[in-house]
Amino acid sequence: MSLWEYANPQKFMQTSQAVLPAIWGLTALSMVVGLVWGFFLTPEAENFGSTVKIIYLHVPAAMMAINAWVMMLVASLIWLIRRHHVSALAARAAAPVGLTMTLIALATGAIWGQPMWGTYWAWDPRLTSFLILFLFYLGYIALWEAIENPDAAADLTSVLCIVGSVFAVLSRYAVNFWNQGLHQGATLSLDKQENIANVFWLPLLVCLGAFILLFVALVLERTRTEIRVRRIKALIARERMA
Amino acid sequence: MDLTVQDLACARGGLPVLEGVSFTLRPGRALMLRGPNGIGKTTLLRTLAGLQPALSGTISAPPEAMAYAAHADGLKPTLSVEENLRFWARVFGQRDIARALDEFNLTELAHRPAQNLSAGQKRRLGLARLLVTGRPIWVLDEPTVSLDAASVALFGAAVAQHLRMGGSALIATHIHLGFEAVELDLTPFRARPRAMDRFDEAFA
Amino acid sequence: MDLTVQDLACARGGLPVLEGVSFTLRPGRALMLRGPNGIGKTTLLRTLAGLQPALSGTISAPPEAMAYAAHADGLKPTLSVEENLRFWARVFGQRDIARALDEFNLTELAHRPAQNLSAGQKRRLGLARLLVTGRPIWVLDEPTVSLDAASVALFGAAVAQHLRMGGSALIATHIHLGFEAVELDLTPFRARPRAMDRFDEAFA
Amino acid sequence: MIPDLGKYAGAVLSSYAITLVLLAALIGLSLWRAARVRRQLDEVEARRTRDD
Amino acid sequence: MIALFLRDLALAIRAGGGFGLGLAFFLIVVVLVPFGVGPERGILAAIAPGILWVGALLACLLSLDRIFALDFEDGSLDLLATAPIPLEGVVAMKAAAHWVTTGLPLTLAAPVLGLLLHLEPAAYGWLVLSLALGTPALSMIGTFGAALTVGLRRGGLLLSLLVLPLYVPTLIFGAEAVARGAAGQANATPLLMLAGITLATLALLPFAAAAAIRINLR
Amino acid sequence: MIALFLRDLALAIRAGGGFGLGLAFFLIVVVLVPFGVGPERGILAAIAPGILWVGALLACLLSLDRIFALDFEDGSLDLLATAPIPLEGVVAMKAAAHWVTTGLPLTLAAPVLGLLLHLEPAAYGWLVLSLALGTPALSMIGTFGAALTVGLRRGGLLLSLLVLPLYVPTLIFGAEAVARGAAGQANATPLLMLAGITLATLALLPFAAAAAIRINLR
Ligand code: HEM
Ligand SMILES: Nc1ncnc2c1ncn2[C@@H]1O[C@H](COP(=O)(O)OP(=O)(O)OP(=O)(O)O)[C@@H](O)[C@H]1O
Ligand SMILES: Nc1ncnc2c1ncn2[C@@H]1O[C@H](COP(=O)(O)OP(=O)(O)OP(=O)(O)O)[C@@H](O)[C@H]1O
Ligand SMILES: [Mg+2]
Ligand SMILES: [Mg+2]
Repeated sequence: MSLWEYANPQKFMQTSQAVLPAIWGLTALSMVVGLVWGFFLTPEAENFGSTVKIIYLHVPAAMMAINAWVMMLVASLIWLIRRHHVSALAARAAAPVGLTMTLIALATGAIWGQPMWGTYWAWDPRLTSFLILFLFYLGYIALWEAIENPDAAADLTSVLCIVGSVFAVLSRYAVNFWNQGLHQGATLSLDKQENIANVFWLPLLVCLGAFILLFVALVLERTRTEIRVRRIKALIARERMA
Repeated sequence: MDLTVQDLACARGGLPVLEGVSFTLRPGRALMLRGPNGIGKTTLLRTLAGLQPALSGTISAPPEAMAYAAHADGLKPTLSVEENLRFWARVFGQRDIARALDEFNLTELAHRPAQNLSAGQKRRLGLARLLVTGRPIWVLDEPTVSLDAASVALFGAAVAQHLRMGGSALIATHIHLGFEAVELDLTPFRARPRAMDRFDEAFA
Repeated sequence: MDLTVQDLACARGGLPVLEGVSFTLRPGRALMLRGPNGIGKTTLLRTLAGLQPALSGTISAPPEAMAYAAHADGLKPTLSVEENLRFWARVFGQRDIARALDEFNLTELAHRPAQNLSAGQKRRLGLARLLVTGRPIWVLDEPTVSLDAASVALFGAAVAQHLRMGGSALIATHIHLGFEAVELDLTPFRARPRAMDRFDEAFA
Repeated sequence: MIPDLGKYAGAVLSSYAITLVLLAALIGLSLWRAARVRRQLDEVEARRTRDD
Repeated sequence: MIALFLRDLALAIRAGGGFGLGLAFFLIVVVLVPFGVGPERGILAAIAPGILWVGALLACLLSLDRIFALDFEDGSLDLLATAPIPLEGVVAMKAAAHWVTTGLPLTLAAPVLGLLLHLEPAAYGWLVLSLALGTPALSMIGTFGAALTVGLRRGGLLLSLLVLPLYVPTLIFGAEAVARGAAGQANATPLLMLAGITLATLALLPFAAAAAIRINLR
Repeated sequence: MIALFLRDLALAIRAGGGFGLGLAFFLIVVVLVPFGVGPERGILAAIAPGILWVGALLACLLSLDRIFALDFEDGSLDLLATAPIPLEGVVAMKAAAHWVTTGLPLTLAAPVLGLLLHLEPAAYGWLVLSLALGTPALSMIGTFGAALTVGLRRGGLLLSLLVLPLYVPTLIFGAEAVARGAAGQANATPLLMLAGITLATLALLPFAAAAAIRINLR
């Protein structure tokens, strides 16, 4: 059995139905654990004060915002190359989730910026590229909404996603070049450097997991909805033809 | 060049419209497509012309052998009749537009901007374009809309001439064009709804 | 309401096209305008409908008595058939669109966006609009373009019904519509170039 | 119960509030639309089996 | 006439989010300026009122050419001109629909974008007020310009050219009201002027626009 | 293909001055900014490179939606897609025609407008150079966006939304090159990046755009 079988709508509906409750449950559990731990049970950091608690929202949201786009890129490529409808619909389903994550990262970052940098907004490279990402999400969603023929919409949004990704990377470089910025460097890498203490690191990991699970749950749920919408359309058309 | 269509199915807006269409069109022949409004004539012609992919079935001639003329004429309102025609001639690698102007009685109007033509005059110009494509198979969607009797006769003569020179023509129309041709009624080929059991077929 | 046109002259793009046109159209009658492409049928109808001023002559009925239907149908592609029709009904202060949908066999298509209609279906919708104007004089420019035989018959029935109810219709067309009507050939009224002796008349 | 957040209370609390509201809206909209579409599909399927 | 207004709204919403898009353009203009000008806070704060107003104006402008163009192309305008509602009313409704789909969302979104340009805190209220007073004039003037150019191919750019000079007074008073507000100075005069321009255009331009359409349809 | 290029030029010139209008819009944007921002010389000089680039970009943008829209509406695009020239060639020619009627005149006129904004004398050369290098990329990216939205009603605003984020790198490098030139700093890197972007878009985007058109015509 190959992995591609899950790209079959029926198989996808069955499998997702089976796993979704578990994923939702895990999401709720890890979200509660991570946020309660982070909000109630961690100390203040000396240079951040209590604002360090924002990290448990800000960083997972920011990471998922980027990862969602990467997932859409992969799904678009799969659609263009192998023509699996579920893949295209999953990309469509992920976009609003990614948009919301971007908004959360922007909002929490802006709120955090006021006490830390004395301003809600600065034209810092990381912030700026997030704003551009936000625009890409908007354009992508608007294009999906504007085109009526579903296959044409899938094709065109896929092309946009690919071209947009190239330009997003390019903008990131351009923005970096343009302004050195205020934002934190990467403190959170896989080999867990010393500059972030365990007390913050562990709940952050849990929150990260929670956001990932939430993303998966939402995308599965929304993809199921998109598949149903397509089936409704097909059935109605069939009624009309009969 | 023969045009053989076998078991063709085509879709519009993602929905199958026609299926099982088969016919052969030989050089020197014309075929009239008939059928009520909305049966799928335009869809079929666009599929043949290569503007949209067929759902299934085969088309023996490549789109490069066909000259397609649609409801819209592709005229630029600010260019003159002659400039419009010359542009299409150059796109299709031809030089001579005098014959086309002459056959459709447009010589007098040659320097008039296309926006100042009446509906029928525009249509004549759209048809004159066919003569400068140099392609053997004409694929025409309701070509005589807005034409008066004299212009329909001009069009009939142009088609007859094209057939004599070994070309062929596929014409969708609702009215009688004044010349004899084989007719093909599309009504029997209306796509039937498929059995849709499970989600697999949601995307039919 | 009578429509009496006397000695009408009209222009297109600043040039006189027709002159000396006179006719009377009584309630319950239809009049077919005939004439080769470019003679000025569209121009004449637009003048009657009040969209452009006449050069000279009189028109007895005001534009408010006329429902004009042109080559273009005024449909919004994203609105459904029903929404399109309801909009025009409300603009003309009417409520009931069921009859119009029914007479032009559009009930099944009522919820389809207009952009997903075929050429002939669009045209039927454009004609259904006439029924919701509630105006006595119909002024129609090639109404049956793209229609199949069945739809032409529907149109004929709608016109007959309108005439029975005391309305009248002025129709420019090149083809036979399947019902009897007085015909008026516009060829004799083609505007003659004027003698231009002095600069005064350069601006006629 | 709520830990002492000091002078940054406003910032921290509003971040949590905004995030939770946005997430709730996203989840709520997704589930609501899922339910609505499922209902529509059931209707259409029912009509179909009735007709067959 | 209300039918017309509702239809225009429905069209704007259906056609891929009429609301969202005007707004998105505003957002983008405001975002682009720092990319061009550079990220320095002081400079951005100084030019913020002007840029916000120019951005709102351009966002308005960009959606103008569609006010009549689509109706002209598909023949609706001919039919509306022969319908039993006065053409002046048609024009006014078109302008109103344009404002609701463009001016209104711009006004509401402007404060958020002010943040991006480091607008002075004191100026936010004035920004919203001045936009609320001024954008109806932008829609009405734009509708007049659209009426003048209806039926011209590539009318889009010509339209901008015609309309922009007409926008200048609105822009000056609007930006001035915000800038003075930001600096804590009295700004009643520019606000009054703004309100005056809006009232005058709403009272007079529908007639001019209707006349222009009649001429263009001939 | 050359016939197509010449036809597009002819159309742009006939239809009420394609050349003139792009330029006029640029002029007006540049003129509006001082009205909005106020007349202080120092501020204007500081923002001049950025505003000139943003203005050029918006002028480009505004004429994009007509690249394919008219050809789609009157059926020419169907006919071109069935003609014996590759669609990639059609797209490239369209972009070239757009650049000749928009980017080129903008580049030539920019120094004059620089004067209005008190641009530093040292920057004029860099302004022209950077625009000459960057505007072809703007035309090509815009053509891609126009191909994506061809056939969509009210594609205009959607088009802006799609295209503007794609314009960001070009804008940043372009404005940065001028700003550094004005300040007497080294600006080889941004200029090289600009050239690189232009070459890459010219090499790759015609294929993406042609694919998008084929999909849209289906
Ligand atoms: C609107 C403003 C902001 C945006 C858009 C933003 C965006 C981001 C992004 C994209 C990341 C990277 C996530 C990843 O690792 O992939 C991040 C991480 C982070 N941000 Fe922000 N940020 C903003 C404001 C702030 C502020 C004001 C602070 C605190 C002073 C802050 C502190 C952090 C920290 C500590 C991390 C984790 C760094 C790491 O471990 O990589 N951010 N933010
Ligand atoms: N997007 C769509 N979704 C569903 N159905 C559609 C869509 N677009 C078109 N159709 C339908 O497809 C059918 C085929 O249309 P087509 O234009 O090919 O008909 P036609 O035979 O050319 O008719 P006509 O003689 O009126 O021109 C029509 O019934 C039309 O309503
Ligand atoms: N701007 C213009 N300048 C000069 N002549 C024009 C202009 N516009 C139209 N004409 C001419 O005016 C005449 C009348 O056109 P009109 O559209 O009224 O003809 P028609 O009878 O409706 O023809 P058809 O049957 O082809 O629709 C035509 O010969 C046309 O070429
Ligand atoms: Mg058809
Ligand atoms: Mg006519």
